[in-house]
Amino acid sequence: MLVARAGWPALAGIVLLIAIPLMVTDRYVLYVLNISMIFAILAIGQNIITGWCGMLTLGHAAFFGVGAYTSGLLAVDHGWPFLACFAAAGLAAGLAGALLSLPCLRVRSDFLSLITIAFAQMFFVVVNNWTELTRGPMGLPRIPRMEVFGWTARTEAEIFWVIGGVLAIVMFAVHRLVSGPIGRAWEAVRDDENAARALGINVTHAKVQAFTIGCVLAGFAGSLYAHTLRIVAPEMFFLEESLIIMQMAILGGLASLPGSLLGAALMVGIPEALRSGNEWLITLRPGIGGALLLAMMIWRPQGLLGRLRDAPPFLLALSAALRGLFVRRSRR
Amino acid sequence: MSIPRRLILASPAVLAAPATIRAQARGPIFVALAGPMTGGSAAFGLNAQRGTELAVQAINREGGIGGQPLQVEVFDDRSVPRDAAAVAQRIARNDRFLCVLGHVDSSSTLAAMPIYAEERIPVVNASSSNPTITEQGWTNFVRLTIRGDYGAQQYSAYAVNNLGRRNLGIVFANNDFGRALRNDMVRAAQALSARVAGDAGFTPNVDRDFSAIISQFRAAGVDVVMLNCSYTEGGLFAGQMRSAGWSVPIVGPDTLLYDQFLALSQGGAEGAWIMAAYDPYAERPATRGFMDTFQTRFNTLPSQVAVFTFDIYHLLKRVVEAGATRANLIERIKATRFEGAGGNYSWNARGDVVNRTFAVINVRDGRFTSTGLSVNENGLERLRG
Amino acid sequence: MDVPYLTEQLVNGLATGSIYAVIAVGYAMVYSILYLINFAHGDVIMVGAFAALTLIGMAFPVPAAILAACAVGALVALAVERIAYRPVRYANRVVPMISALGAGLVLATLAHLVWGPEVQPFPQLIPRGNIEIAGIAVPQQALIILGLSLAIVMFASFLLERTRLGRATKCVCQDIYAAQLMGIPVNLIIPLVYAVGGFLGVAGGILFAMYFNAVFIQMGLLATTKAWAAAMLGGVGNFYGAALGGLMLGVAEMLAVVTVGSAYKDGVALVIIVAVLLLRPQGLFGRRVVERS
Amino acid sequence: MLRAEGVCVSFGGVRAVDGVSLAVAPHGTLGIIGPNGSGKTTTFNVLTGEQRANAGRVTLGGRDITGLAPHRIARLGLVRTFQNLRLFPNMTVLENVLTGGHLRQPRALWRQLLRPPGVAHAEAVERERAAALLEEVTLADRMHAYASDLSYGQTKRLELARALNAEPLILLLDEPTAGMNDRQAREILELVRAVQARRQLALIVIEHNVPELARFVDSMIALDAGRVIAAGTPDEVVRHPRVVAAYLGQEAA
Repeated sequence: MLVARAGWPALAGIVLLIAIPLMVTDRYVLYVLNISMIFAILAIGQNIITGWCGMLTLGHAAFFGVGAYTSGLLAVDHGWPFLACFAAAGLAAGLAGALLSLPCLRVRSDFLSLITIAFAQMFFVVVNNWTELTRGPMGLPRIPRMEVFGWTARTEAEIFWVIGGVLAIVMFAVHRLVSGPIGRAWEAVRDDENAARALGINVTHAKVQAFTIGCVLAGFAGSLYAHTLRIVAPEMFFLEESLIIMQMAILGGLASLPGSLLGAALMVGIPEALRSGNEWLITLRPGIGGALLLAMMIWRPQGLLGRLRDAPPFLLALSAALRGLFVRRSRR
Repeated sequence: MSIPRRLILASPAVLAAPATIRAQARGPIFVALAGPMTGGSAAFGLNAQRGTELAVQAINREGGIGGQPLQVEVFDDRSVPRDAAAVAQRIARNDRFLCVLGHVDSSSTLAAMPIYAEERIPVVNASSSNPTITEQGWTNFVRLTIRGDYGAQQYSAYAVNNLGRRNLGIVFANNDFGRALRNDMVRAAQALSARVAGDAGFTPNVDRDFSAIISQFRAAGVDVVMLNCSYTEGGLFAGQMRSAGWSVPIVGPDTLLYDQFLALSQGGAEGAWIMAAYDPYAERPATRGFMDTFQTRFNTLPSQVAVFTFDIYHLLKRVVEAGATRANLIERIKATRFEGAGGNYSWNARGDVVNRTFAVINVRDGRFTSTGLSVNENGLERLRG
Repeated sequence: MDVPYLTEQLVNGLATGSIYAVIAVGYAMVYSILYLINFAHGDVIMVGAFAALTLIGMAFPVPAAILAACAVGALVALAVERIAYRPVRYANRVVPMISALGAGLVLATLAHLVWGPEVQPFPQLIPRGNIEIAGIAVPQQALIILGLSLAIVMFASFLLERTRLGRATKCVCQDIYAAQLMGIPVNLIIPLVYAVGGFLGVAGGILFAMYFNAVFIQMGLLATTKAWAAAMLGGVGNFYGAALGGLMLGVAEMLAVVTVGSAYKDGVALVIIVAVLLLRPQGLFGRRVVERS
Repeated sequence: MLRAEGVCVSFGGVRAVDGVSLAVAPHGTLGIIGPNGSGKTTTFNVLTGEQRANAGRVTLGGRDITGLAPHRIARLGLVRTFQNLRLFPNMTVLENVLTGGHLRQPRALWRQLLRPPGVAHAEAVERERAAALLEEVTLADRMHAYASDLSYGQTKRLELARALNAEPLILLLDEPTAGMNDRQAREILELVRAVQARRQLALIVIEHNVPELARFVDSMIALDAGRVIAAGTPDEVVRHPRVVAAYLGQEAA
């Protein structure tokens, strides 16, 4: 059914998803791909909030953490199966997002930036200090592997199939949302709240909805992360991670699904490529990232793959390839 | 301490053996060194690299390990757990490494260990003190540093038994390191029948205003301040105590044993007691030799990471020359008693060092001085079951 | 609890709060032009504080070094305005927030390259010790810092209220479009506001460094969040409000330490502010603003 | 059908709107004229709920809508355009129009995710409908351009199409010809008239081009300093001495 609806690009995507781990045998490369895919889910979540709905959140890593801790604790302390943990992680992060955004978005949307920073800080303090529940700074080790209907993902290739499967479903679902009335309402709110209101769009509802969905995706990513690294610790979800996630969404392209994919691949891949390379470049990394954000905002606020029409040709080609893999009628 | 960048650049990713022994028939023995070489914790990685540099030079000058030159490859995990797992995957790609020396911080070690355990790669650790690590049942792990919970007991015992204080004021960096020490310290205080009169955490790297904590401690009748944090905040705390005109003894771990602690305190650190996992001023030839070489070469105090890293290479030389292989390396190490620059080491079955005591260092006339005192452990036996 | 202890804590809270107030006043001016969090502001302050350290280290006389450092702050703020804000002044609101964040990261990395990653001790410019007032011992440094900060805030408000330029600036901060209609050279005033914001910010940053004996890279993040919170608490477009907001934030943090413990200090302060803003979005002393969309 | 009675709005002591009453019948057309700052747009804002009135009430088909949230009023069929253009610049022309039809489409999350045949069909129908509307306002060839890339005249037509796609019972146009030359203005008003005739909707128009407006609407009110100074047929209002005075006064100033 999936194939019938989405046509050959989805089929090609599925074939690639199955084939990549069979062709790439280097476990390290596969691991890097797996982490990139987890961050791609995070970047898509951030992108829904920032790119499609125009809100700045600076605490995405905290929702990532809510998902990771929910999943890890349910698995370790209560022996829940992975799929249940995964669902609960999305639910918990989404609930946190809804509860946070509902009161503040009624008031003014730049409060959201503050409130997400506050939440991130409180999240860190709570997981670090509530030792009885989270084991605090010791971290939560021994999280079981991902397991689906009795089949356990043991090798990096098998983990790739699970994470890649989730990413494909996420992209498919988000594409459906943003190409229909819901996505248009988000974009309308982003571009002009008053005009959106005058057309009958409930602005607060649209914002809370976008924020909550972004947080649900972060929760899912958190669950995958916890069961891939098999440990969670408080400092894995600190402010720096939030900044990296935001950079992924912006670099790839705001309001662009292939963009988030590219952004995550670049932001995870480049530091890996530089790992044993030039130390200067690594020290300069935050500054380079910052300069990139600045330059993008001035010259190309739509990101590498955003608003494709006016992108340089080589990016057009690249994006056409990426887009062909995952979505049929992406608009930008 | 600002890291001299030139040195990082000059130290190559592969610390190769000198040319004189390259002609040997058998290939080199590879060791993987993993830790934060860049980022906010790069100072630790730098110390590990310095310890490595001195050890590799010394060992290869004397003909390597059993005739084979020692060669170290450096892997950077930036102290980020997901990077640590990536490093582990990279190390696990091939089986040429005798063992992994790392990682530095506990979370990174915890994230990387499942991968090493699966591939049966031996891990010899210099500095991850989180008690959880040796309680996971991993058989490929051994460490040289003292467990954090044991450390917290020792610091408390020194404050209560040696200094005769009864009202502890516990300050902790609210991160994995400080929080864990604080939790164990509260338990230890109970066993020692001392009172936790003050208990205050702060956000490391951000919070630098300790005036409210200091006033609170003073009003609560705190008579000894237990600093569980890095030398940066420790130094500032001591300085602000002095600013507030309050002086009670300070007791802290060897994360304070840096010149920067003295500089930042601007005199406030005078009289502070530091419990070091090794004694840099011990009158033992191994220690003296190491200290002299290190200070001539780098013009600074070696940290615990540097000393233990240095010792690990010599430990490897010893057990490998006695016939250990990658398969039984950890087993052999656990069965060894070893004397190095950082003192005497022996291990229990879990891979923790045993029978090590802390060296008591005192700040006198603006300098660290070894006292030769030892911690009076009265009351701690209640915590060991 | 006893009176001397509470007095001592109150002085601590007020001293810290008065530093927040100095930073918040400059921040509030910039904020009233943008109506957005200015993520680069704190890093400007951090660079200025490091500049002060370097200049004092080069044996400049202390007052001259501090003034020069404040001027450096003003220049850096001007550069940030020119590079990160002006090109995107009319773009979607999320754009200038991100560009400023980028500029802040660049400044932090540059400072890292120049001054290294470590915390640097800042010379003790104010004598330590206690003063006894009405039988209560109060830290001398805290009192002097409090006095200096209040003097700076008063001076700034004098400039704003009593000089032509100050009044023009106030107009621009209240309503750019109305000011333009009234013939005020808005494009001159806006950079000026940034410069003043940077100047005052560095002054606050140096007080901070003197009080806590240190300068460090993360000062930037600290200053941004505290100043933003103080300015919002006090009320947008109201400089006395921002100053009062700073003092109140300092006292609130002190109360958090005294009651629930210092580990929760930052969190508690933020929660208080969020609660206040949900009930009274314009801040305690502010006027209502219409959100720019 | 839409009726406002005694609406007052004051901004910090200044009465921007002072006891304005107006009414428009189903399929009726009402013009609002008045000098700059006379409170025309503020009156609009009260009708659409963007501005809270200090006094007075607004009813739509007998139902009190005073103080309802703007999106609720819009859902009741009161749709407006803006004096200063308010398109969605980063969306395409087609998407702008589709957004106007937002309320007709199923918006439940699960339905959009699963897209049962009905939902997919609704989207297809909406796209055809939007394309037809663009044809009507002669923008079909710019369908996939970004709104920010349109010329001024085109943006005005797009805003009209977007508002029409919301299927208003009453359409409020705030200076639809502002900034246009006479020929363009006439074209737009022709278009509006054609649209109104075809759809039988009620219309309220704020306009400075009084002669054109007078030919176009069946009743008119004139505002000055927040008060209604004249109301009635276009002829009556245009000739009313106070209206003449107000306009002359404005020109003199």
